[in-house]
Amino acid sequence: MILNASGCLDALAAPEVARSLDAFVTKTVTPQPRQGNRPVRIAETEHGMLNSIGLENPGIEALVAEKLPRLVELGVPIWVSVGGFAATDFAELCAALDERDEVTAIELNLSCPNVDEAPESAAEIVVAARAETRKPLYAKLSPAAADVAEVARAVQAAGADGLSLVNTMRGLVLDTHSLEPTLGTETGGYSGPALKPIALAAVFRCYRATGMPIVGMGGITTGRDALEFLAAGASVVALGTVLFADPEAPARVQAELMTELSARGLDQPEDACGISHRAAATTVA
Amino acid sequence: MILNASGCLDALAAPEVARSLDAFVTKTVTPQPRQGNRPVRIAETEHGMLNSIGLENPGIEALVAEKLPRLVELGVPIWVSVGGFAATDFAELCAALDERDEVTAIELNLSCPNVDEAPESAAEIVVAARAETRKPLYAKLSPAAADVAEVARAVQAAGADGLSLVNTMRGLVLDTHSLEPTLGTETGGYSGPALKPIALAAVFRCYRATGMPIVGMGGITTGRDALEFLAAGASVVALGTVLFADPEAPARVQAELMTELSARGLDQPEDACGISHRAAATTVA
Amino acid sequence: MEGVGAYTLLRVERGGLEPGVPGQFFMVEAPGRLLPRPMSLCLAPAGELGFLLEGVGPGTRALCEVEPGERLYVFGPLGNGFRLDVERPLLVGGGIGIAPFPYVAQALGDPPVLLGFRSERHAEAAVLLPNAAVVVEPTYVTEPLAELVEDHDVLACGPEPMLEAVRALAPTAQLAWEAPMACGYGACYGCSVEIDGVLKRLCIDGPILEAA
Amino acid sequence: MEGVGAYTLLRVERGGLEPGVPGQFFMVEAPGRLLPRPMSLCLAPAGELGFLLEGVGPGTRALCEVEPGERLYVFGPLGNGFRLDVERPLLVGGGIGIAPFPYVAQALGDPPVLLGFRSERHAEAAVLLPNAAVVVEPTYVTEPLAELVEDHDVLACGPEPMLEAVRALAPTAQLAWEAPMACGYGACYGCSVEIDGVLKRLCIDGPILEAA
Ligand SMILES: Cc1cc2nc3c(=O)[nH]c(=O)nc-3n(C[C@H](O)[C@H](O)[C@H](O)COP(=O)(O)OP(=O)(O)OC[C@H]3O[C@@H](n4cnc5c(N)ncnc54)[C@H](O)[C@@H]3O)c2cc1C
Ligand SMILES: Cc1cc2nc3c(=O)[nH]c(=O)nc-3n(C[C@H](O)[C@H](O)[C@H](O)COP(=O)(O)OP(=O)(O)OC[C@H]3O[C@@H](n4cnc5c(N)ncnc54)[C@H](O)[C@@H]3O)c2cc1C
Ligand SMILES: Cc1cc2nc3c(=O)[nH]c(=O)nc-3n(C[C@H](O)[C@H](O)[C@H](O)COP(=O)(O)O)c2cc1C
Ligand SMILES: Cc1cc2nc3c(=O)[nH]c(=O)nc-3n(C[C@H](O)[C@H](O)[C@H](O)COP(=O)(O)O)c2cc1C
Ligand code: FES
Ligand code: FES
Repeated sequence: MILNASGCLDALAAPEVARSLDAFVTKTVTPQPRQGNRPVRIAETEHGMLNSIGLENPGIEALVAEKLPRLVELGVPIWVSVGGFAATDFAELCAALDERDEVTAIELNLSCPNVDEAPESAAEIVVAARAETRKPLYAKLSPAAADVAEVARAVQAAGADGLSLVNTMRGLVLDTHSLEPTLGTETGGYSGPALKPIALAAVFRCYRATGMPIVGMGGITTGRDALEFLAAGASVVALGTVLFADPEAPARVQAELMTELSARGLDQPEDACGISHRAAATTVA
Repeated sequence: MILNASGCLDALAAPEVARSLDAFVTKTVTPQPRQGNRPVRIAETEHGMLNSIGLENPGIEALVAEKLPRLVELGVPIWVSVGGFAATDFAELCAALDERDEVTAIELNLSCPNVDEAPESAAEIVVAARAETRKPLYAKLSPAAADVAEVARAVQAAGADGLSLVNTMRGLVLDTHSLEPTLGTETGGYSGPALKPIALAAVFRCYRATGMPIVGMGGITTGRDALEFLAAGASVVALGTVLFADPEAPARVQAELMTELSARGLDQPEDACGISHRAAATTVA
Repeated sequence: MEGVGAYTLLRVERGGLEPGVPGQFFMVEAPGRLLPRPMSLCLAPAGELGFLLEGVGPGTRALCEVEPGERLYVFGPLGNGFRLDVERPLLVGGGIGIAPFPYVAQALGDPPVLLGFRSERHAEAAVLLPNAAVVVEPTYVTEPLAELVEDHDVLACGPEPMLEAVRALAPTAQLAWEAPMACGYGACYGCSVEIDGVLKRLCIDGPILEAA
Repeated sequence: MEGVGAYTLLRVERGGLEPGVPGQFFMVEAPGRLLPRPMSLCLAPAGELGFLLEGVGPGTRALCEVEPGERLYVFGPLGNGFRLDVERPLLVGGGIGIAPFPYVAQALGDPPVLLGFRSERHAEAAVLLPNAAVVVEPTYVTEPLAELVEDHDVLACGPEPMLEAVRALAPTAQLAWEAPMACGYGACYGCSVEIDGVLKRLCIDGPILEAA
């Protein structure tokens, strides 16, 4: 199953890309509309990119009133990513979405590096969100934690149904000439191929720590990459940065993944979930 | 000033490389000898590498008795990197080094991802180390923290004299064929070019937060990279992974750096320290 | 690939792509780089798409060195393009801002063109628009433009200071803006600019904006 | 570059490098990869260094595709090499383990050689050692070796299971081992292996170890 990573596709601007996905994840929505950060907001690095969009979004009211009805017409399941600065924000957002049948799942963005306010602890936010909705809740974590598996255990205990791994890491690019930060916000979120080994480690360790369903992402570019995320423990993968260079990536990655799977005698993506752990498990037993 | 990154050079095995540095940093030494982790211990990734050496070292006693006397003969200032699993370990190590005139500075490795035992908080360790030595203490931090600048402020308050930024991030590589983890320890420390934007962000933010002297490292390969670390706030840079592919890197990077500096009308590396912050500072004033 | 003064003309096979409306752009893969680069369509000969490149950084320099026969991933046309229902068009280009105008000029039946360049070498690119009036720094396009602006509908493309100056002279001009773009199709919100107090994505609501 | 059966022979100009003792290795830049790859010196014609490559992964495959004229960063010689003060040498190679032996054979005045390969195509590499006795799977080198081992001092290079089998037959053999290496000169501790209960770095204390 292939999703887009939140913030990396606007289904209304590119409906044909959204339709090539198994589900569409919205850009993170906050209680109030947000303008986002001042430009420059994106910068390429040698092996990835930085962004400092800063959660530009129309707010939950406009999302529900204006965008959701149009998103539904795409015929693709809709996941809504929600974000905020306090547990009460997340509670409010989940309450607003709980009764919308057109919303399949909610992703809690616990980890946006472009929003400076310190979030309350991940578990508290999940508890607050859980109280407001019975929809599947995916906690999206950053690898910028001393031990991401510990955070994963905490959000599981707090009532999350799954994990989205990983969000971006904080990074910096300096302008070639001035040596000043290229981004308007100085630092920004680092994504793309450079992140892959970090993301894979997070998926691998959180899968072992929790056994929860995981949406794996971070630098996925090919079917081989997708296979590795499944093997490490993801049940679903999401494409982010790759969509900018290749809007046809969902179909391509899906096809490449099927080729990789059948070369290994596996019938479907689910059969690959967690296979990196098999030998380890055997050793332990 | 160019150093090697701890664990990326053995001065006794490659004395001519060590002599091309402005100071030599030992591999992290622990109170007792350590065998390190079982193989496979290194794996290349697309844009970096993983290691799981696991602090293989002869222990502080052998270092002081057998290695230090030979290191001194190189005629290069010696920094000793120390590590352990409790603040008392660090205290013991610093006490053993405090009276050794041949040791110029001590680096506290607060961040090795290949040692599983949870370290006590960084600040506690610095306090314990500080109590045992008046030598310059550099706290080496990992970017795997929700806010590395906060950790930097804490170690400054605890008595550290400088920062070494950054250590590796946890990463995973899967074997092409088996899809099982390539490293014997499954995950390992991710270093090399992919880390550069993350490391630069850490240097930039910690410099602004503390104004402390910083040894900048993480993916430095060229003089341009070195210049960027200086501009972000490092006063010294260290070469790690690049030394494996290019033992002549210290002289090359130094020469390239001087070319970069003079193209900008700067006379010496110190003149570049922190220049990325100038415009920002102006804006604030 | 051919040199045109200080610029390079890149011609790719059209494949299944439409050339689109003049002023629209394509996202062009830059070999070895993660993100594609936005490029205005410059020429649309049969079966081909032509882009005029200025090598200013790693992406455009890599594109200037593409070898014949290499495959590049290109997608588009993107963005809105110029409104061509104008009565007395005048094309005003600064530097690489000449890029969209050969294709525009073809659509408009060779309207008058005013081009400014920073050196004689850059000015050689004016061969792409044989009837153009050309000025070279220290003269700026705004100088001859001041005399022509009354009687014309201006379509302008060039560096931001030039566009601001043109806007001051010609309040109804259509201006082709630039912003760093990661995707070019509305996916990343990287290109947001404030237009009349509202944030819009330049890649889908632009790159051509009415001056006003 | 030339094909030798299933393998590829890479010849580089020697520059200022010494060829070293037979059995030593060099770290060879693998184009596009971060880390260099350890390669035994295979041939040392005047002014050149020759390496025999098996394309097993990204690094060796990139090396097999190097174009004439490309520049590669190579450093060495590294490691310890074979002890050549043996009276009745017998070289035993398995697969790409043939690599160091042409240079060894030259130094020892064409001693007897026993080579094993997994297919006829791989066995074509035996042209590099014209007097060698060659077996192809399902026959293993250990079969003929069993008869020769009494009267010889064995120098062996090949896959780990082969080396283990050789060691069982010839307790005093010199064996050339492999381990993943990041640096090749003692800097990374990546290649540590346990030897007689002590960890040693194979790149500086090996790659040749006495069987015992
Ligand atoms: C709609 C559109 C159409 C374009 N058409 C053409 C064209 O036909 N021909 C052409 O040569 N170029 C065109 N450009 C500009 C071109 O896309 C950039 O020059 C290119 O992306 C720079 O990439 P780079 O890697 O070479 O340099 P970078 O390192 O990305 O940039 C080099 C320098 O230029 C600045 N810069 C980069 N991109 C932009 C931008 N979009 N706006 C302002 N400053 C920027 C950077 O800050 C840096 O200082 C167009 C841009 C847009 C948005
Ligand atoms: C001292 C020494 C001398 C060598 N001489 C030669 C030579 O002359 N010719 C030659 O073709 N090869 C030689 N090798 C082996 C060669 O270095 C490796 O095949 C190469 O590094 C693999 O790189 P890769 O990127 O192609 O494949 P990788 O993706 O790195 O490896 C492909 C597969 O081989 C395994 N592997 C990789 N390196 C090793 C290793 N060193 N030991 C055991 N398994 C490994 C990996 O786990 C993987 O399954 C030598 C190795 C050593 C240590
Ligand atoms: C331009 C951009 C905008 C993003 N916006 C969001 C967002 O709004 N919410 C969120 O949870 N993640 C956001 N992300 C992070 C991605 O969803 C994803 O976690 C990250 O990019 C790693 O995947 P990738 O390497 O495939 O891009 C954004 C990433 C990019 C590049
Ligand atoms: C093989 C290897 C061993 C390392 N050992 C240590 C160590 O013992 N102590 C330490 O503080 N850092 C160690 N590091 C981390 C480096 O000192 C450095 O922080 C990191 O590699 C980032 O720099 P680089 O990208 O230039 O390699 C090691 C890194 C590598 C690659
Ligand atoms: S460039 Fe991505 S939204 Fe405009
Ligand atoms: S390969 Fe680096 S120490 Fe041996």
